[in-house]
Amino acid sequence: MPRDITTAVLANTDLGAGNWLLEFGAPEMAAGMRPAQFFMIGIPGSATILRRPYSVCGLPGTFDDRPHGTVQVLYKVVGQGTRLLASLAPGARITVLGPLGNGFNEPDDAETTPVLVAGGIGSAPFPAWISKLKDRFPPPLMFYGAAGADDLVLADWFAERTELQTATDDGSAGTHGLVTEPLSRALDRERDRKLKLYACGPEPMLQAVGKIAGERGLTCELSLEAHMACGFGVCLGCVVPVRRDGDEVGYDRVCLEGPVMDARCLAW
Amino acid sequence: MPRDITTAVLANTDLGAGNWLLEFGAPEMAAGMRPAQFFMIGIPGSATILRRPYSVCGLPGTFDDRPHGTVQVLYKVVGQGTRLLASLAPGARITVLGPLGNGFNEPDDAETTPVLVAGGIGSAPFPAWISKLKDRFPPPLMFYGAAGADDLVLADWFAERTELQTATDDGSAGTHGLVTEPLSRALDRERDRKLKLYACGPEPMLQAVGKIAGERGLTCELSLEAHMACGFGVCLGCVVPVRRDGDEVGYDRVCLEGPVMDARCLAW
Amino acid sequence: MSGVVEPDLSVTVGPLALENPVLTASGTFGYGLEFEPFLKLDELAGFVTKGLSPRPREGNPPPRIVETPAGMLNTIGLQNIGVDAFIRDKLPRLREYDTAVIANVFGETEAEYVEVCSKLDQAEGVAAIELNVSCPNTEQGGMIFGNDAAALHAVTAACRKASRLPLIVKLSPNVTDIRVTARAAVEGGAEVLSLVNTFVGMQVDVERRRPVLKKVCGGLSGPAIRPLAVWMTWQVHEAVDVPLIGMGGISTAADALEFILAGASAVQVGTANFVHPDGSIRVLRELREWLKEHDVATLRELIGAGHSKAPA
Amino acid sequence: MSGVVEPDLSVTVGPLALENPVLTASGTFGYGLEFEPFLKLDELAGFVTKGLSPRPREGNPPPRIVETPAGMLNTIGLQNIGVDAFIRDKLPRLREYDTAVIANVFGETEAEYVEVCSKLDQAEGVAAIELNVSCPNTEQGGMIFGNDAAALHAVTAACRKASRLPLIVKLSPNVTDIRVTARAAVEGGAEVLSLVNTFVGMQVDVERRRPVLKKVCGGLSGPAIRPLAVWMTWQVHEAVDVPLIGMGGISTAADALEFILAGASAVQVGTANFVHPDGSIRVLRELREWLKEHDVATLRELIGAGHSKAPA
Ligand SMILES: Cc1cc2nc3c(=O)[nH]c(=O)nc-3n(C[C@H](O)[C@H](O)[C@H](O)COP(=O)(O)OP(=O)(O)OC[C@H]3O[C@@H](n4cnc5c(N)ncnc54)[C@H](O)[C@@H]3O)c2cc1C
Ligand SMILES: Cc1cc2nc3c(=O)[nH]c(=O)nc-3n(C[C@H](O)[C@H](O)[C@H](O)COP(=O)(O)OP(=O)(O)OC[C@H]3O[C@@H](n4cnc5c(N)ncnc54)[C@H](O)[C@@H]3O)c2cc1C
Ligand SMILES: Cc1cc2nc3c(=O)[nH]c(=O)nc-3n(C[C@H](O)[C@H](O)[C@H](O)COP(=O)(O)O)c2cc1C
Ligand SMILES: Cc1cc2nc3c(=O)[nH]c(=O)nc-3n(C[C@H](O)[C@H](O)[C@H](O)COP(=O)(O)O)c2cc1C
Ligand code: FES
Ligand code: FES
Repeated sequence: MPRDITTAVLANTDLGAGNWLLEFGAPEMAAGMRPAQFFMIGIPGSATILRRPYSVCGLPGTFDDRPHGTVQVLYKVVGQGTRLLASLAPGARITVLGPLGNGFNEPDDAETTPVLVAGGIGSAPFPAWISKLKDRFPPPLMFYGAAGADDLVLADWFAERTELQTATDDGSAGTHGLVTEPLSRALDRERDRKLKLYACGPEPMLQAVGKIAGERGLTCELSLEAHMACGFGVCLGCVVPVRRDGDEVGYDRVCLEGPVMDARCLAW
Repeated sequence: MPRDITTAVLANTDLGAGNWLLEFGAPEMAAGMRPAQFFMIGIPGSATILRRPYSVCGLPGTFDDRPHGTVQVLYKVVGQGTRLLASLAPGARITVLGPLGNGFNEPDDAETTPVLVAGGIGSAPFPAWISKLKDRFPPPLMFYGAAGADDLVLADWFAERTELQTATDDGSAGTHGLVTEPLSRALDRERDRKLKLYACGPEPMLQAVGKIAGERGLTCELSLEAHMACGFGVCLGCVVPVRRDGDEVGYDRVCLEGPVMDARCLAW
Repeated sequence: MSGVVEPDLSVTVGPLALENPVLTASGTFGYGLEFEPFLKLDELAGFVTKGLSPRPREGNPPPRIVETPAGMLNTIGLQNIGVDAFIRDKLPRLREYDTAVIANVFGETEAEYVEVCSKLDQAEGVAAIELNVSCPNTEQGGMIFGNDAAALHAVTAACRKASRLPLIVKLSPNVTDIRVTARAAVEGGAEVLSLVNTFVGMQVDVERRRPVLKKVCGGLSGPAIRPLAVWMTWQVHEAVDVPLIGMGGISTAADALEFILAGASAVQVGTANFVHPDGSIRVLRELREWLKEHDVATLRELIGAGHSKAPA
Repeated sequence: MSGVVEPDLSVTVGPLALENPVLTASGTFGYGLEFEPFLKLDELAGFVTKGLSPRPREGNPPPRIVETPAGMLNTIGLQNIGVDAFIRDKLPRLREYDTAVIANVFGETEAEYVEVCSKLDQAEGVAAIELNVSCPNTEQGGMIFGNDAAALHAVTAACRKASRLPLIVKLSPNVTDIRVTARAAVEGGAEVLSLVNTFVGMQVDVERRRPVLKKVCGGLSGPAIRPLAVWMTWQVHEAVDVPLIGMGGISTAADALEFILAGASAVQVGTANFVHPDGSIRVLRELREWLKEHDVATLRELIGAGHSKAPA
């Protein structure tokens, strides 16, 4: 059951290259929140009236140095709303609605290795997800692509907890090129293992990852983005075309039926 | 020549009862700024797009405990713009356009006693004005009315520097009733002194003060308020009806021909 | 020192008696049930459903929405479950609540409007019908029903005959003189007018050099349009004798009171439901507080009171 | 890795050749000289004067303005010094600047429009005339010139005859279909259309229970109206063949580019001049930067480019 709270920013940390980590206290909201679920965050009195959707990045326990009951949001400045968010100092009031959406689903059995694919700020939901999977599934393989080395935020954190491979558009870190290249190679190499894919990032990347998974018969959960007004299913603004039973194409709401969708269902 | 700067809030102090003191650094703007001139202050990224007019309350030297080169604005929360201003923490960015308007004019000769009349937050321009008049004219008489004792902001400061009489609507401090009552009585008592009136406050008070001065043949400068969009004379939004030569009625701009106007010129 | 203990918020909107003047606007409140986690539906005077058509509609391809200064554009394309599914799946659950269910209706032809109205007439638990006339009339080459006085008169009269339910016509603001269409709707049989629907607008994605919305243009709602909507309410109040329901950018009691003082007997909260799921209830509670603080015994005395020439 | 050293910002707007596409809007820039303390008039492509009438006007009683969400309402009432004083007192000083002086003209009758246009025709230093047709026509019972295609055609044709100066007609947005009035203005002889003027709106002072503005309603401007103004520009671009000047809520380069991509050859900055006195120059400088960053050699290639069906 989502709650709508007004709370104070506890920390808002510049991670460089326009990436920020926001922290606020929301113990009740955090209890039972699933990785890849999201919040709608608003800034009262600001030039934006609609809230913006942000995945939960850290739940209590994800980042062990953070105060108890706090949650973290990892975000990138791309427009007015994120710019205003980045301008907030500790103590500033924000409105938070959550938890929203469905969240990632665990692999069906304990032998399945989770394969995580992140593009840029699409890495946001993975810290909470990695913490949740920890010790119950084989250590994840992670493929993390970004524009340049600066954009590989939290790469050290991921490297400690996953088998991480990075890729950058400019070659400043990891493979030079798209993250889907090391991903395809690895999937071909790991044919004997049971794998399940989880991806979050820009739409073209998600389409490519879905295709790669489909070609190999692998289950693949994509965490989608969409313009949202409400975040809780009533404005019908955030839809994506999906294939219903019988291949008819309809629209599902990213905020309610998603943001996590099975790649096979999308009619992109 | 007005300047348009973006600067940081240095201090924003709650004085109680919705009254606040804002401080920012503006040494070049302050140099040559006259009491009762004003700033247009904006809050970028906020829900308000137009700036709001505020008188200069403290110029360098007015409040001797304040850092060099800083100016102070005394304001009351009455609507969205002032509410947003009160929410700013030190470090927040504001835009400041100033100095604007004409300012108070000194008495013609050194024997004239300045008589200051303030209603509520209309006390704002007087600290800078009192400091400027200091030692060059007889100590001012000051009449300060407000809704209640809490609204008599800076009363102690004024009491040390003027012959202060207060009045409150609820009788919680000073005379019970309108400030114009002790004012009229004092003017009648002081018939032998040369006096010049300066008033700032709500419109009904200014009208009454203008009338009181007129009846006694005293010069009276009123610092007016008006809704403003630009503050520098181009939107024509802030006009008041004035009597031109020949008693024809026209409109003058509070922001450019004012905010200080001779009470006799107003065609209210 | 207020003498008012509990102000009387009830209003009569033509044939509708409402406990208070706060409704929610079509397309911003789903079929009501979606809001069960966030508020007590009983607390609201009523709500207006998403627009209902004869058959289900999938709506427009995305992107469908974008934020604009103090507003948002939408081109949902009237996605809805259809009137039959509404009557079958939603109404039974809604009947459990003590709240007025107002069915918003639209069609591409006059016959479609009539079809939906007739079906609603037979259903139990519908308090009134609101005609959404901001739809392109496919029989008339896409002309908007609500932007043409003659077409509006005709579709109103046809719907008037098709059901005994109280009939609200929701005016389009995209007209030169809203008094003309207001009069046409009243002459056609509207017992109540609601206003306004969204204003047509667009945003260009400068980086991609094309419209943000897939369908190019959409409807503007939110605080940005409030001054325009209040003015239209003010004008229509002077032009017709039926009660009005005002809307456009309401998110506080003061916003609602602007419409009420301009002549609206009730208001609808739209986009503000997206900002806070209980946005409508916030308006209602603030309104009650406002009346107490201002010692106003009955809200009804404020309806149209802004027009009085007496100096305040 | 931009190849563009200095992008070419020049545009041709019908008979007007401008160094760049940034003008300022009537009523927001006085007679230009007021801005001398804040910017170099030469840097602007040009500006539009406050609306000029045959004789000076004192305008409306205050309050004349109020802020609204992302906008403002004004009812200045066309206060101006009159065409004679403009020609006598302002033009000589303005001739010292290398900037296009566009005279905004209005009247209460067709004859008044013609009178002002004829006088400007004789004056030296006027680059073009812009007709403000959002004024009530006193001969026709207060009907707004610009909201009626026939009246608009007539007043345009009359002004066309009265002067040889390039003629811009500024469209009112308060119409059902702006393409209709756009065509009427072009047929009447407009060489350029500018759009839009303000939208009619009002605000109620809830505490005082009466309109905030003394004259009840006023014109809405600012970012709030941008989506509506861009859509009108987009539509008119598809409806007529004359060049357009777009405006409504422009305060950044991105805002200006929305209008340009929608089909405007130049833009006017209005309300943003009140927010920063050099608001227009900020738009211009940002625009130059944007073109450099995006490797666009000439701004002209962006005019109307949002309409292209090619996927970006
Ligand atoms: C379920 C979900 C979870 C998300 N989680 C995160 C997160 O953890 N961290 C993060 O940085 N971002 C996340 N996003 C994206 C984030 O919501 C957008 O970056 C943000 O809304 C942009 O707001 P803005 O005002 O700064 O940008 P705008 O000025 O609104 O737009 C800037 C650019 O971003 C695009 N954009 C705007 N809104 C969205 C949106 N909702 N989805 C996709 N693109 C958009 C615009 O088309 C434009 O290109 C998430 C989005 C969704 C739907
Ligand atoms: C030259 C000048 C100097 C001023 N100096 C000060 C000062 O030093 N300290 C201070 O607290 N205030 C001062 N004011 C008044 C101050 O500008 C307003 O209180 C402020 O603009 C209100 O903004 P808001 O958004 O909070 O209120 P709004 O929501 O805009 O309005 C709230 C109430 O204030 C009224 N109001 C709004 N703007 C003005 C205005 N410009 N003038 C008068 N009433 C207005 C409205 O009608 C309404 O009743 C001054 C005004 C002028 C013209
Ligand atoms: C996402 C969205 C969907 C809407 N759908 C409908 C609809 O189906 N039928 C209708 O009559 N109005 C619809 N509207 C218009 C609203 O009911 C209302 O008239 C408008 O939004 C103005 O009110 P607001 O500013 O409070 O949102 C919709 C508005 C929005 C924002
Ligand atoms: C205070 C004010 C006065 C105006 N006066 C005029 C005028 O005299 N003539 C005219 O054609 N338009 C006038 N306008 C309209 C503007 O020129 C412009 O069309 C409108 O404000 C939209 O642009 P903006 O949103 O950038 O302000 C005025 C606008 C404002 C805000
Ligand atoms: S964001 Fe409103 S339905 Fe999904
Ligand atoms: S505030 Fe614009 S002219 Fe005075």
